[in-house]
Amino acid sequence: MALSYWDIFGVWIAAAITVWLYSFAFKDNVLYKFSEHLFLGVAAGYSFTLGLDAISRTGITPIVTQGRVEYIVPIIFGLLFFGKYLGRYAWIARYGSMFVLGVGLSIAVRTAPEAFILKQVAASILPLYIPGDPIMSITHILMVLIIIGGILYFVFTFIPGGTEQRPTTTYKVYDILVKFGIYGMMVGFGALFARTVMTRVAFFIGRLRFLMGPEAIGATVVAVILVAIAIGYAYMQERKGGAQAAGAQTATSSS
Amino acid sequence: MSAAEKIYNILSTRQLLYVLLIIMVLIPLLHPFGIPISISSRVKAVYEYIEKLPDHPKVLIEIYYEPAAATELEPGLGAILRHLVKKHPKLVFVSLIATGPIMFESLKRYVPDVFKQLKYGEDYVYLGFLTGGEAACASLARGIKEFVPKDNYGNPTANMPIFKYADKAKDFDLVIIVSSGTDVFEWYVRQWYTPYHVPLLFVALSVIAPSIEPFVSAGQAIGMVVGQRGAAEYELLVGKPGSAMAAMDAQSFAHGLIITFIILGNIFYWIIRLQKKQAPAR
Amino acid sequence: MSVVARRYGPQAVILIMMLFLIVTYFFVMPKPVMDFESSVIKWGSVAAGFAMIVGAIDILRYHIVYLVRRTPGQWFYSLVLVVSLLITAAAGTIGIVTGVGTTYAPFAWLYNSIYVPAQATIYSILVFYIASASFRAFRVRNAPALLLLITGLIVMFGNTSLGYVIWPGFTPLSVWLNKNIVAAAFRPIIIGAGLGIIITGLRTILGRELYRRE
Amino acid sequence: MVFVAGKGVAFSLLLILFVLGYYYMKAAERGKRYPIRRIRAFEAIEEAVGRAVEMGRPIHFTFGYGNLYSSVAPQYVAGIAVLSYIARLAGKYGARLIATFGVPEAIPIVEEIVREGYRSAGRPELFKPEDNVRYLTNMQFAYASAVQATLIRERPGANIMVGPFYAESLIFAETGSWTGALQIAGTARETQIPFFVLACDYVFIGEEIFAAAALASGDPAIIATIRSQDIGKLIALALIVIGLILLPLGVNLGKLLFI
Repeated sequence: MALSYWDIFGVWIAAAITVWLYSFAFKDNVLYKFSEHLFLGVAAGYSFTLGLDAISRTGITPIVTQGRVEYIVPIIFGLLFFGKYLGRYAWIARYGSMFVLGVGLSIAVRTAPEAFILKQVAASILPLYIPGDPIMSITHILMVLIIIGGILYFVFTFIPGGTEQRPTTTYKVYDILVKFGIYGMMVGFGALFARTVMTRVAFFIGRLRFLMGPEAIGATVVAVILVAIAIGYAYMQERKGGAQAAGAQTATSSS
Repeated sequence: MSAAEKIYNILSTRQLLYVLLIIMVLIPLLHPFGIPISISSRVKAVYEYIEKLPDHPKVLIEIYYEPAAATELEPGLGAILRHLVKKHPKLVFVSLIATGPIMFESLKRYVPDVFKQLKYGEDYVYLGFLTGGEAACASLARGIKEFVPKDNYGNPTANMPIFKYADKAKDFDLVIIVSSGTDVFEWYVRQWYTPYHVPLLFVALSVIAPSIEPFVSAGQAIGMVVGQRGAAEYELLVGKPGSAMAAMDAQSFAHGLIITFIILGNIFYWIIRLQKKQAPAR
Repeated sequence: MSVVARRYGPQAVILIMMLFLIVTYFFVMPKPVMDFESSVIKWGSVAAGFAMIVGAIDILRYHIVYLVRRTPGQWFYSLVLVVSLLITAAAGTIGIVTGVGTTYAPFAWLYNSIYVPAQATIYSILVFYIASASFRAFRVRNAPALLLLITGLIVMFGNTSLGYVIWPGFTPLSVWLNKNIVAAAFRPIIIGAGLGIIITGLRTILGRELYRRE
Repeated sequence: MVFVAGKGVAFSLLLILFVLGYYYMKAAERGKRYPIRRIRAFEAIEEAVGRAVEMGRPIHFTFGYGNLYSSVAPQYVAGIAVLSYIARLAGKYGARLIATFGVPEAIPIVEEIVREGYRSAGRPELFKPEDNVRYLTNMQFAYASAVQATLIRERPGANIMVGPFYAESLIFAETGSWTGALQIAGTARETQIPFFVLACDYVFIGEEIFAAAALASGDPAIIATIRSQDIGKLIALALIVIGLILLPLGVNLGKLLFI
């Protein structure tokens, strides 16, 4: 399969952007800044296209093909977003925001009792004693303690002994349960954090494979050399700027 | 500054850690070591299921992912295809997601050996991206030729030999759903499994696995191959350790490096802390 | 009049939508109402489509200022951004108008050569950040932090073949943790979040959350 | 009217919470006050703003990715409330605030909130829309790449992040830490909480962002609604305990909740 010049150019650009965007982790430099702005430009243009597509496909098409005139409503509210350019009347753009927010809030509020609360409550009702399976029994007891403790941790206004936390018996029980909740959450956070390492490494492997592929390797080498120079230059600039640090800060503040 | 503090400061230089990380991932990719992995009963079950399929199995393959997810999903699908191709299958590829066509081309580059053995239109076909989500999924089950008059490349499907064998849901022996989302699994359960009892096989991202687990437990799918790990196991079973297997080594090295840094960081942190505690006494 | 239009108007919009969407969700409704409801759900993304266009214009305006002022150290990058934005938007618009959509060749080229690799790269740059964050954050300062470290290590070992070589028990232990303890730990957080969502919704429809200081 | 199958209890719960929230709001307007436990991350905000001003550095705020037309909208609202508080503090201390975001439909609200914050603190002249409010783009990782660059180039003294965060959470938290900014973050998207807990100085865990939003208003009537969230938790707790007691007796309360 012969590659066209555009295909080859595309691979070179893709490889260069990949290397240059990674370079930020080491130090901000001109090639990162270039790639970043190129990416932002394309992304904003893409977002513009998606917006247009949403309007035409989800908004106008139902009106034209199915006669669903109600879709005129979001189009009117959507047009109000342009109100922000009207100076004194810029506030009419708020109607657009609040209209969109109305949909999101409603979806969230109406599903919250079931999905966020009742389902979680139901899943927390676990058999504490399972005949013949001591490990599972202990697991369930531990889980229930963590859940109850966690819920108590999030209680803001009902605190045994008041906010001064007097050492009453109720307070002691509350305190022990809350500790279960906190420690349980710590275990959860540690496990979840560690679990994502694998996916992150997997994605990185994907990018490395692309960079090392036969089509891209040439571009990769060139991009790496260029970025090494750019980072070296950035360090030099920083050392120079270090002497006049105070001045440098105001200079960068507009970028 | 004490020696411990100096070492601690060197360890804290993030650039050092990043360079080491790149090296640790690159080395095993260039030169896989093949650190042994255990093969889970779940992947083995999938392998055995495919092994038991009759000759010339008819398989529908749903390609439902975007470029970022390819690293995790392509190896699994690739290994399964390498296994399937030994049985001279009839493969119908389809995508209910817009990024499908890009991913299908990428798949062809990923397992060229598989596609070399298959003839387009006769042994395999790619229908391209179909709009309509679950409704399209249901229409496919009722007859592909009729629902999709033209394939991804604009060829008319009416006279394609493959559809003599694989057209309606009941013709198929297996549906493989390769996805980075959760919805599409449910579509196939509702539209292909429930009415026609076509066996389903899931190839999924590791983050998705918990949410599709119930379908497998309930027997609505014959099994699942999850993430790079599952793919690596399947590659081993097929006897062709590939990119997922190499990735497992890279994963081990990267994890090992991070763990080492965490432990070293703690050791020096405590040395410094204890030194500081003693300092005022002196 | 002005206060009504500026303050109570947007409030009324939210109130009406929320009442309608809540009632149709919980109560059995005739089919035409449900059809209408499903279009209301889509309204948000249609209106947001206009906002995406306004957003692109805002970005453009923001960078054209740098360009016109020739801001040192920035104007060149702004030029890159403005040009790439305009080209992408033009290619996308042509694609949509002519009906070929995102398969329009120049658009597909921009998407595949710039957008896709860039977003995959920024996503995967996390591999570096997660490494340096691990180094800094898994520091044992107190008892909860020790617990955090131990679970982190168990799960990292359990994930890889290296862990399997060291001790085969890491994998089942990490599965046990993830399946049970993690699930339990996040349950109170989810319940709390649900309650927070409901009360935030209430505050908003009562006009107490946004724009109250006028 | 007939309930949709399985949604009766859910609706009752929603109704109870709405009524309670309204009740406590009215009670607070009549002068009733409820003690509330400390939320350290919230108290840290003012400290962080003051510290940034002392260092002569700006304050950075961002919401995370998401949108206003899906179920993460309430978290965005909480973020807006916190931002409004920070803008008022910025006005009070004469600080430079940089709010970056990636949700175009929020542009009118965010601009308004920040302007209003400076204005109500009596410093309207400090508000510069092009500097203080920066909409970056709504494509997730383009937004993330711009935010990480903003953090490094502007070197904020405080980096505050409240809203619905996705994979970008750690990108921001980590790059923010390089600049030595005091970092305060919170989200109710539970999968991202661990990254904030591990990489930031102060964290709002889940629900605390909504409590913080109420506290940020400084309005006793709004703060009082937190009380109704607490009653909700007590209801959940009671249901779990009753369920646990009934389970050995052969009654599965978990199933009864979905009638």
